[in-house]
Amino acid sequence: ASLATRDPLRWRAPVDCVRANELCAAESSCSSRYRTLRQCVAGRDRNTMLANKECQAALEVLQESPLYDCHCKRGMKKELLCLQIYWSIHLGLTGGEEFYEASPYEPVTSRLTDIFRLASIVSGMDSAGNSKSNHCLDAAKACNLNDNCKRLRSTYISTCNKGVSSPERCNRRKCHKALRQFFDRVPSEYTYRLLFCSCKDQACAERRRQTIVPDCSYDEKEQANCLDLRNQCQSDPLCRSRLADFHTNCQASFQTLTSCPGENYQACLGSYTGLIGLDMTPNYVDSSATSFTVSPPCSCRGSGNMEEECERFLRDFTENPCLKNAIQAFGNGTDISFSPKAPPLPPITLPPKVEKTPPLPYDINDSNVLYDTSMITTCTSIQEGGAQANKSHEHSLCFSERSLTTALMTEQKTMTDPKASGS
Amino acid sequence: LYFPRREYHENVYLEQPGGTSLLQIHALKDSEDEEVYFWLCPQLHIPRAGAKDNLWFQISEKTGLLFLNKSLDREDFDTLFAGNWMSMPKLILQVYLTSRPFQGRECRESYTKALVKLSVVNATMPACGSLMPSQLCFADTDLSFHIKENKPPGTFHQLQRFALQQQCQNASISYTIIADEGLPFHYNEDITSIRVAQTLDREEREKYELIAKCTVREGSKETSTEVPLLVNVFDEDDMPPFLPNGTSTTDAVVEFSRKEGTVLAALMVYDADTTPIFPIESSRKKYTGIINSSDPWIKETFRAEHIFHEISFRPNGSQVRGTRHEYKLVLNKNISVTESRSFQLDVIVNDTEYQGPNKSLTLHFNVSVLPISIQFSNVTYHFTVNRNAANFSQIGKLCIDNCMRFYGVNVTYSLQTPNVSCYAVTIAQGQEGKFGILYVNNSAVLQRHDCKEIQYPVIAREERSKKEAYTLLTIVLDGSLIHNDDDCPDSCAVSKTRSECEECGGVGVLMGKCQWRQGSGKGITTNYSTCSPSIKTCPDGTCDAVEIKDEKICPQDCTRANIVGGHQKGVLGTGIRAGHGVCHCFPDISCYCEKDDIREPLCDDMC
Amino acid sequence: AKARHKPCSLKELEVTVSELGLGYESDETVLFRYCSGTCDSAVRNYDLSLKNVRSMRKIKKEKVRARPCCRPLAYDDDVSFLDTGNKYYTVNEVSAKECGCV
Amino acid sequence: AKARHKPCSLKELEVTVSELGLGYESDETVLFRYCSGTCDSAVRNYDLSLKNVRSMRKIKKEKVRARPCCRPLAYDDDVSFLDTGNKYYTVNEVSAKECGCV
Repeated sequence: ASLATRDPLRWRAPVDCVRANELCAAESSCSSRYRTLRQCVAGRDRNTMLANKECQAALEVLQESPLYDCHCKRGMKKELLCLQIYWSIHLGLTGGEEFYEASPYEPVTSRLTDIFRLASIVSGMDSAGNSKSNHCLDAAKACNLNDNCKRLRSTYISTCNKGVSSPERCNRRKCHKALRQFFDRVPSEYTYRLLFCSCKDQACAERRRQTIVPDCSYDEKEQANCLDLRNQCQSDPLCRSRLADFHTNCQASFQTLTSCPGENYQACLGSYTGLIGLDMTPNYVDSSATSFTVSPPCSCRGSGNMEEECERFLRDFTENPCLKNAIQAFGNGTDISFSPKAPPLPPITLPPKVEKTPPLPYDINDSNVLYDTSMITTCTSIQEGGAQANKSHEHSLCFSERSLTTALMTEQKTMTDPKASGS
Repeated sequence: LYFPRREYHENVYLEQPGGTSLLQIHALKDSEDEEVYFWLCPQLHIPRAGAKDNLWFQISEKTGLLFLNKSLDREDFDTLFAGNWMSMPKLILQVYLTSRPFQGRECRESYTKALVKLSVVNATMPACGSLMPSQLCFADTDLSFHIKENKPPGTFHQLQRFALQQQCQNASISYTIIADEGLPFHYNEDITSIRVAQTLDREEREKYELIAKCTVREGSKETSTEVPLLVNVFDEDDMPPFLPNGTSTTDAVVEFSRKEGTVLAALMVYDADTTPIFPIESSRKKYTGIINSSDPWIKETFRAEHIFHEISFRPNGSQVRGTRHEYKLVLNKNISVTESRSFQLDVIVNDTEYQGPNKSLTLHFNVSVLPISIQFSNVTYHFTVNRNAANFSQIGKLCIDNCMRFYGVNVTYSLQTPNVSCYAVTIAQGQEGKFGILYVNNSAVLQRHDCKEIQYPVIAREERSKKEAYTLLTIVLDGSLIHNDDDCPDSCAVSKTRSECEECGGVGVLMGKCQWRQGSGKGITTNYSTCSPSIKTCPDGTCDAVEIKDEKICPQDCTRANIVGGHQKGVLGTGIRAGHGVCHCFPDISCYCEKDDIREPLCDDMC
Repeated sequence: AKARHKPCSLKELEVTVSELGLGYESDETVLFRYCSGTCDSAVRNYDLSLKNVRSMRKIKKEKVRARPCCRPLAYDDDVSFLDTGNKYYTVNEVSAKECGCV
Repeated sequence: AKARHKPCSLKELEVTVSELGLGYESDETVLFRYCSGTCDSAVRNYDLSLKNVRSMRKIKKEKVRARPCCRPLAYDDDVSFLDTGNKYYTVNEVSAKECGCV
């Protein structure tokens, strides 16, 4: 049957984009439309091009083809080709206006519970045995005792450590590649323990910060601007995909208990580690024992009039309750799963005070449903006998999920426009 | 004309009647006399589905009120979002601004535009009772706006939500704005609009934080909701460059460092405007720095380098971003030692985007290029060499005046024919052509009794100018010959103990015997114990011009072989910068650093 | 009865890097594999001959070995670790991977 | 000065078959090559570590060797001879062909 008539059985089953491209290439109408779309997207003024009839027609046909909702898998064969195909069609579908792009990777459905459980067993065992135990040191031990983990860890350390103390800097490209190989090829039960171990003292926190050999893979004499770095990342299909995946899986969502979409810590931790070894490599930026902050290697200095957009991007890392909860939950060995035997809920980190715009008010589908807000709703039941404004009310505060701790500043007062009120 | 926001958000429900107002969009003027016309791009955009013709939405050309001109029913929904698996379908409208009525233009990327993101709820408008009070109040939780400085006042937002509030007539909804005293904003309670009441100056204040409070009264119940309302002031290049403390002049002296790339001096220029790093290309061109000279030699020999950083100014308490521009005068090529001149070099700094007066200023560098003399301070140099000195033993250094301070000045040292046919010593060129290292290259000659005192004429020649300096080198041989055991290794570094070390000679020894350096310190330390031909030069962390000739001389500085035991390699990846206990080497094979405190016998069989 | 030794084989031990005694200070634990045991079953005519020739004083003041040694035939991959000064080190040929009598 | 041993290398000696001490009686002379010398320059981190781990008594009652041995890496071809009883014999792996530190 021609592509146009959608046969749900043959086409709707999502295939990866490499396979989808092959299927499309085998179909003359699909392959020609796909070529047209690529020309439409390549043009300088993409919007105008996408609005012209031929481009629209091409899009319509391609929506019937397997290319429409094809995805990719982390670590699949030809992952990069898959991602390139995804973005070639995706740019046509979104018009390229999105602050958050949809992840090209298939949604992570597997829960991490067993990894969390392993972390809890170990952290439980350790803390029972020795309250001063250093979980990050235990993680290094676990890795050193596993041949594969030890080998790949030693590979990236020796690659990243070369020439670090000498005038000619280390080779960051090789270091990043070795880091990517480590996180791609070593099971997450080892890599997560090294990266997300929980700490009670500064030495442990510094060891955790050193995990990715930041001298070579992260630190920079002159920090880049985050928008510049994002621009650079989005010009590389792999980095763009991993950033989109991070935004999809770690986007703070106020409709969930854990602040993570689908209550899935694993998906968030997975996409966080997916960024390591790319331009947007994140790392801990402090080694304080009690709290931690992670950030990409950039700041918002020099953003000019785009400072707001830059800070919004940076807060996705530095003040992201979903990411923070996911890391804490793994570190403490607890995970949310709604099966009856679920362990006690982890301490939820309330998102930051609301003076700053909430880090991620919208999830990827921008379903800006009102109550998913960062506002505070105080309901006061006025005493009988009519509403006396500003009289003492019997307050029955009903907080929505988030609370705004806005202390009304003394000299603040309500403001009205004298001209407007007809005076 | 510009929009105070990049994006607007609102919900749309099925079956909302045509004519329903959805959203009020505002525009702000760049100049008072501008006319404002709004128009919608004929296509709407559906994420993951592409562009579609817009049949449902219209905007009032004059007022900017976005409304439904045709109800969106179930069938429309299905055609728009066929097979779209998004949890909350969304469509994006592009609103454009022009100062002349709309003449059927295409939606071009370059026009001033704002996006309206409408979440299409796959249901009819909910009954009032089912709505939370907060839903009635705000469509958008991200109430942040930007207002350009130096622009006329104007209304930039309207708080009320049209569709829902039209539906819920029995709920009384009122808004107030809570803000500090004396802010340049006015709020019209009747139509819930907020105005910037005066021209803003970003260099005075660039952020304003207000709170929008909404109170919903339904019968006896009253609920209030507060959301932050943030205003960012956009910068315009309206400030000229200025000098921080008025200094536009500094001295720039060229003397010993005559190498291309040498930074001679730097001057700072400030600008109260911001200079965005991103995108880097356009921002770097914003400020120029041109050497103002017609002299080809000056233009060829010097260049002005410019880097900039964001800094903070603090006008009356609030923090405002500005820029510090640093202009460095840099040598663009190596300068001859003979060059000598003084002149004032001006660099014209220009803020290309600033339109007002004083958009450029001049920096003055008082440049003085001093000549360097190529001369030896001593007429003669005198060295005593022990007759037991081995080949490659370093006798001393020859250095013309100030040679260690030279950069970009290459001096070659050479020994001429000596007064007697005793050719025992030669010279190697030191690091970066600064000095010469005298060393023994024929130790057999040292043992000849006819060679007692050898004089060499020495020439030091500066490569570029060919200027030369002369001196006389006298080598006096002394000391009685001592014998070394045949069993002794060629390299001192092989020995692992003081006794082994001091009983043998080796390549590079000065007095016939190796020297033991007793280290100290725990763990891996730069002060490790080792056997050396001459502690003065080995190990010193540098694989120098003589040591590099043969790894047997000083593997501790030069080895590239495998190092066993606790160690740190040298800075350039050669030698042993730090070691554990005693370090010894088998040149070109391997080196070892180990603590030798395990007294236990090394039993071959059972322990 | 005299303790009988097992034939040459690979053994393993968990030790901290500091305990390796190479001079590095680190609490990281690594797997140290070593060769242990006898090589009685690997003696050759060469060994018997060398023992005899030596006992006849035909070889003097020379370091010779007239019995096979139980030694590593291959070494594990490099080991990397973070020391107490937060500096990374990589050390090669610390742990044996395969043993044999040579 | 204390005798410094030469690095491990191949040495050779002319001996009669009887002098090999394998029990054969024959006056035929054969070339006996053997390995002699020190292996100081072949010490590895393994050896230093094993020495330290052993000195910390983490290894007890085990036959371990914490220094490389100078041993044959390959053996010469077989040797054949006529003994005093006019009987031919062939003996293998008597003489070393190549030496190394292991």
